[in-house]
Amino acid sequence: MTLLYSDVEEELRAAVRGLLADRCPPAAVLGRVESEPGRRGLLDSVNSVYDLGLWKTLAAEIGVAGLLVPEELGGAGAGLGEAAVVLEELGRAVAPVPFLTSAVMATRALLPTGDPLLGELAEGRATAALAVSFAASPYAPGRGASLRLDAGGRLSGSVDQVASADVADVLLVPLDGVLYAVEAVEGASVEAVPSLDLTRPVASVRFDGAAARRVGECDVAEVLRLGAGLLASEQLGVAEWCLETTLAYVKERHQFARPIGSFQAIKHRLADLWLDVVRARAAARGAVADPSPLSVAVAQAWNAEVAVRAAEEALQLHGGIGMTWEHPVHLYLKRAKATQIALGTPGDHRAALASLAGVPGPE
Amino acid sequence: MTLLYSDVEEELRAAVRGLLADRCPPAAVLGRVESEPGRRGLLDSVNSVYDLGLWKTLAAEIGVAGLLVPEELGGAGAGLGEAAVVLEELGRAVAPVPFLTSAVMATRALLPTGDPLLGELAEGRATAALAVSFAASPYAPGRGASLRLDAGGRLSGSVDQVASADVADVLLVPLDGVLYAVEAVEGASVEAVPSLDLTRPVASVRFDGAAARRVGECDVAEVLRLGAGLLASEQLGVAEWCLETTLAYVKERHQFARPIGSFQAIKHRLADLWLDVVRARAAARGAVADPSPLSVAVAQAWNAEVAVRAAEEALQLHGGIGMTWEHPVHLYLKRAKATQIALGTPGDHRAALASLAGVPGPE
Amino acid sequence: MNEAQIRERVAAFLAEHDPHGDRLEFLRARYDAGLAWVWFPEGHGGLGAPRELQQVVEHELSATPQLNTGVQAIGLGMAAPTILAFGTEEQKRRFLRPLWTGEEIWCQLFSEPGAGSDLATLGTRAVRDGDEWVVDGQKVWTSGAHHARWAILVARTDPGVPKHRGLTYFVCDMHAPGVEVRPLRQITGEAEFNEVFLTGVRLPDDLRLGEVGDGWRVAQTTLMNERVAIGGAPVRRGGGMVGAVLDAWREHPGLRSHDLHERLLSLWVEAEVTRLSGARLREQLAAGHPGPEGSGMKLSFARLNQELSGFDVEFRRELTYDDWTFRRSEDVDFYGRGPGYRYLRAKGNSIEGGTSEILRNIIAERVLGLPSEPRVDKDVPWKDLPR
Amino acid sequence: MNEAQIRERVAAFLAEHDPHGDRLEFLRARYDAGLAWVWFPEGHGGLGAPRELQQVVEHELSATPQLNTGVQAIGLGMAAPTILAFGTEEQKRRFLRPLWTGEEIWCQLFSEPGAGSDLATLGTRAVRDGDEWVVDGQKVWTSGAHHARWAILVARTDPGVPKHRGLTYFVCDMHAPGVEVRPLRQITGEAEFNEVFLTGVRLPDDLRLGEVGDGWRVAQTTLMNERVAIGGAPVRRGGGMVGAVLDAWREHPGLRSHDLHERLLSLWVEAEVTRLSGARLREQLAAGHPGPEGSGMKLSFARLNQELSGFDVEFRRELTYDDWTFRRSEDVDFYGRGPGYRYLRAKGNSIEGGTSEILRNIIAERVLGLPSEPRVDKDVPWKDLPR
Repeated sequence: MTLLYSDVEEELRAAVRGLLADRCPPAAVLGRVESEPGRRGLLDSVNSVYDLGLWKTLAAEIGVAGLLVPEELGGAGAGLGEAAVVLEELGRAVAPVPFLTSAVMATRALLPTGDPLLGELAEGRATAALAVSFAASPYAPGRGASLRLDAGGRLSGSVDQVASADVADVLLVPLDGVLYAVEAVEGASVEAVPSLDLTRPVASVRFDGAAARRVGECDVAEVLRLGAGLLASEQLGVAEWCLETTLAYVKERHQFARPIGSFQAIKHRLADLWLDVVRARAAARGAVADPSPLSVAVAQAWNAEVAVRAAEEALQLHGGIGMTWEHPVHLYLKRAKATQIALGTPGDHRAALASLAGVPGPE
Repeated sequence: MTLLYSDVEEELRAAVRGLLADRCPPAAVLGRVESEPGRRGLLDSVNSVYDLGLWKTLAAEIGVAGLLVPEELGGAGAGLGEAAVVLEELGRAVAPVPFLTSAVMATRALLPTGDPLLGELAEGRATAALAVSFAASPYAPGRGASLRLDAGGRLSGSVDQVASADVADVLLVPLDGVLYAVEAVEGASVEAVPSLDLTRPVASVRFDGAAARRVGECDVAEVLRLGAGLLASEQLGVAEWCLETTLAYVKERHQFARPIGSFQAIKHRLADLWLDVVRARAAARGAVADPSPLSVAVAQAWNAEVAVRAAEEALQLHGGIGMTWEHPVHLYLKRAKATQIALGTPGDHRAALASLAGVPGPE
Repeated sequence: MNEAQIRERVAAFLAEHDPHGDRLEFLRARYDAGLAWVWFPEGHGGLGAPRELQQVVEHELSATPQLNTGVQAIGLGMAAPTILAFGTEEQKRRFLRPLWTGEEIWCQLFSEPGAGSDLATLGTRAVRDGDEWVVDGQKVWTSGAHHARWAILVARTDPGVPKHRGLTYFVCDMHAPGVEVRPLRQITGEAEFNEVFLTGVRLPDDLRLGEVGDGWRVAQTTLMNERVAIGGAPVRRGGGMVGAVLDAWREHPGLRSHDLHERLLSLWVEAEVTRLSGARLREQLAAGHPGPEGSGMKLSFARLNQELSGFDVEFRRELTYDDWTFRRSEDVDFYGRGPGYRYLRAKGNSIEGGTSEILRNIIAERVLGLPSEPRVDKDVPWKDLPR
Repeated sequence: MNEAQIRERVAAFLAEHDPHGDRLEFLRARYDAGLAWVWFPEGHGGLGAPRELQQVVEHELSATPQLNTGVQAIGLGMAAPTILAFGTEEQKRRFLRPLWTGEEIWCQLFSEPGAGSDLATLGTRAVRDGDEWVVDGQKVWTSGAHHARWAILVARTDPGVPKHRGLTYFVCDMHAPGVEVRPLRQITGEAEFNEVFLTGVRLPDDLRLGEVGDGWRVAQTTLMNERVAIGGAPVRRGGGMVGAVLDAWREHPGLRSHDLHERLLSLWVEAEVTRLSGARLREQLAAGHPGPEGSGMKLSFARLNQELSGFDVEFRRELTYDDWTFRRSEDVDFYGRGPGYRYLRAKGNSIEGGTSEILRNIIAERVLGLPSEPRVDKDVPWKDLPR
């Protein structure tokens, strides 16, 4: 077990960072979020905030879509560490691509089934979303969902706040321990709703007797736990961008004829924030090296808070400019706040530690 | 209802402060706490940390002992506001006198009974202690006590952590809604124990068939609530001393050829602390103006924390000198930390607010 | 003048003017009767009476036409006291009456992109040209600029002296050529503020308020009045932002957890002691002993609003937002919108009207008497300052 | 030299020296065999080998007589690396061997009542008198001074130059006339430290370490080694201070509440991520890439120790204390004493070895590259500084 980055991971990071710097700078992301979300059906992703062009490039040129898929199924057969590094970089860029939802969570749900769809996902030819609320957690996997299967194997009901559903070619629906795939437009609707996180909007998914293919068995809590563990790396990336951008700003911005970064109160706050980020890095790597329920709960409990704190400090220390739409810091604040809720709040993860770490509650 | 100090209260404050400045400066208090506590019986207060000489003067010259006793029973017939102001000043001086225990809590327990002992307490001729753990609270008044009355009206059992018991002439023992007075040495023992709070030590009280006089009925939870509400004023006094002493120190102490109080990180911390103390003052006065369960819980929940924070910040900002026995800041830290536990922790008081303020918990 | 006399005046005024008639006519008459702001001098909407008597007037006239305190806020709260203190008789006569009646709306041209916390370093230039001043520069965070007839403006008239000394205060004609107002979109999606570009704007010298070079001192009057206004409003126990959270909390028992409950109880306590401090502060003011506690109220409310609104979003587990539409809004509407909006908008509370960092400096130096930091800009001409 | 070779050396040494014989003789032999600190040069207890091989030696010799790392801490951790870096051959020969074997105990004479965070402003004077230096002044926070044979001492040799430039580093003979050691009682009741008064203490010039006026640079070596030592020790998950609290927590279910439970869970998380950071830092060091994270470990542990020990006292509702007896103690014994002691003693964690404020300055400037504050003492002779 190591908490360091491997050379392979660092190379992957450099490749992803380079591509994102080129294709996904903050101004480009801001431009995308100007468009209004609208009501639409499955497979109509023209107006989405998600940048599917970028996603195709990430999948085709760097192969990020297949990282978690074994080579024999058409993937790269890489480990969690590689996926985590990609998420750090995507977090740093608040890149609107469905990596976490399709290449991590949907892929992980499919893996035990060996379904051929895995190959398509791995190559980026198709994108899938798990039809689970992004506000669900390993401890409450059914939150926000109300689904039933009729005798003819058709699916009805709804799931709220599904991340990346509006760009999914396939919806993967876990129900009573079984995973179903919904590929048809008929009987399924996906309605994007105005989302707090502009760069990873959520949608309402409704089925009305949709044809559902039984894919295999699915432990959805485990899938959400894996997602939560890796989300800690994305949160680390968000926090790092906020800290670094703020450091650059306070070195540059002068008030009272001094860089504001020379004022001791600012310096001490940034030192404390740095220390939080240092520990977020250790926590994220801990959840990669040992993806146990305990490590995941620790990483989420810590990193979700650090990402929010970093974004809030970034906004405050940018002063008025931080309150403007034209500065990208709000994209990070919204991402951070949304991921505080996603896949379990810090409080949910701390509550889980009561038994995982042997800190029992009042009797 | 007013949250301001009256002229009468300000005059009382000036008198108490003047006397304490003269008779009870920090160096004198430090001198008293050098002595070791020992095992001894009731009425042997020679070696106590409590300054009974000072207490007699406060009672005789300023009349603080009888503030809460009606004039017809030999007291001053003053209100809670006057008692609160005395406690602010006693807190500022960490004065080792039994005002809170004898003139507030024991006196308040006796008041409904009209017992003649009230007159003695009011004049300072006698001192009483309520035989209740100082760690008890309005919500758990029996904590730390194990008492029984035998058929012949004799008392047996023990109470832990009783404040000021070692200088009490009379122990007032609440048991099953009735108040008993234990005045005899026989069958009662008071053993002072090393206490975290050097200036208000606690003692273990044991009865072994002690003669107990039935005084009247007693709602001990209400007595503890009154004590808790007024303790918030003592905590305010502790916090004020810590803030003011620290301000004076950081203006004086030079490092890097500047007063350390000119460094912005220090300034901002002290500004925040000041704001906490400002609110502690409002909370203390709120509990005086409206001594309801809600106001008392608010004042204790806030002021207990502010006193500890102020003392901890005072120590830290004094640097090494703050860690030495010879500087009085530790007396305040110990007092603050002990009063965080006394008469209900902040957590106890917040828990009470769930119903008092209509903030229900999880179902 | 005492309370009884004021009541008589109001009664006499009401006997002569019908509050159900024309609104504007009524307000003009009220101004002329000295019942606009009784502590202002006679002839300028007042009676030279003690300020606390104003509440008597407000009480007696509460059923009559009222001012629009939202859109008139800057005029009433900031421009008027400054004009009163520094304006000429002619300026007072010209500006105060339509300002008070709302016939003319005011805005504030102080902050600039490069001059926020350090307002005195502002760079908008005003150059004298005969009887006129020619103004060039960019202002920001101007609310109501698109409605405003006039603005209070601080500009640099002498770059060759240290920054506080080269400023002059003007009334800016918002209808003058060269004034361009652009909405400024915020992180909430809406545009509550504006940027104002001033390009060769010509202002006659009689729009100058106070002496040339005395602008910093004049601006202090404006800013003092601003900070008193923010965070000074009374709230009832459990009201304000904590009330919004409590409503949701009581409505959704299934979303509660022990973690959230303990945090909410702590925030409730903080909100309550802050409310008590505000009540105590108002008592002190009423008793004629304003305490230094006022400096801290805005700081406390900013923190509370931010903590509570962040808690609210987390508690509801809402990943959605009510409306991102880009629109102009006149007011902060905390309670008419969703929790996401409140969370984002509250972030501005620790920036607008003096950042929390600046307020801590002010408390530390002016209230606690802590020494100032070494100043590197004290005696340096503005034009030579590093930026 | 590689791991296998080191193992061979140790085996050869053990073949010749009986670890069950005389302890001191064994340690002296180990020093002479270069197995004291393998990265030191040959002849001075080492083999000039890579530092990470030391752990191999320690492992192989773990069943043999060990050093007293408590009372020898300053000698081993601070004096030795400084002597190695700046001492003459003669000084290394004279001091290092008895330092390592523990025959001679060392203490540190750096801090003064007037020079804590700003150590460079210290005022203890050393005046040259022929081949000797005469030292006068007062030092404070000296642990182990009453056992010490030698001290590392920084004194001012030139008050006429700026503060960093007028210092010189000495080895002080603690047996010399004029050295007086007084115990310094702490808030815990005990005296873990001392004050040391130096009155006309005469030190021969060959006790000087480094050049005259170069004392600040020499002292940096010492201080760097101190901060690495504090807070760098590995802890197991749920160990250290959090372990002490957890033991009590598990033992007293009746004292638990939801408030305390939520706070303890948060502290547990913080302790765990801090532990992981320490583990990651040690991995980086082992891989030859020491990261800047080290600067933060002491800061984190100080905060955690303080929060946890304060929590512990509150949880137990204990108003008593284990023992206020005034006594000398050699070591911090966090876990052998009561929660009250731990609470009070932990307050020192954010002061000793660099206050948390100074550490934040260091992180901000050296790790984050933030600009320093305006310095008012940079070019001023020490004697003219305000104090």
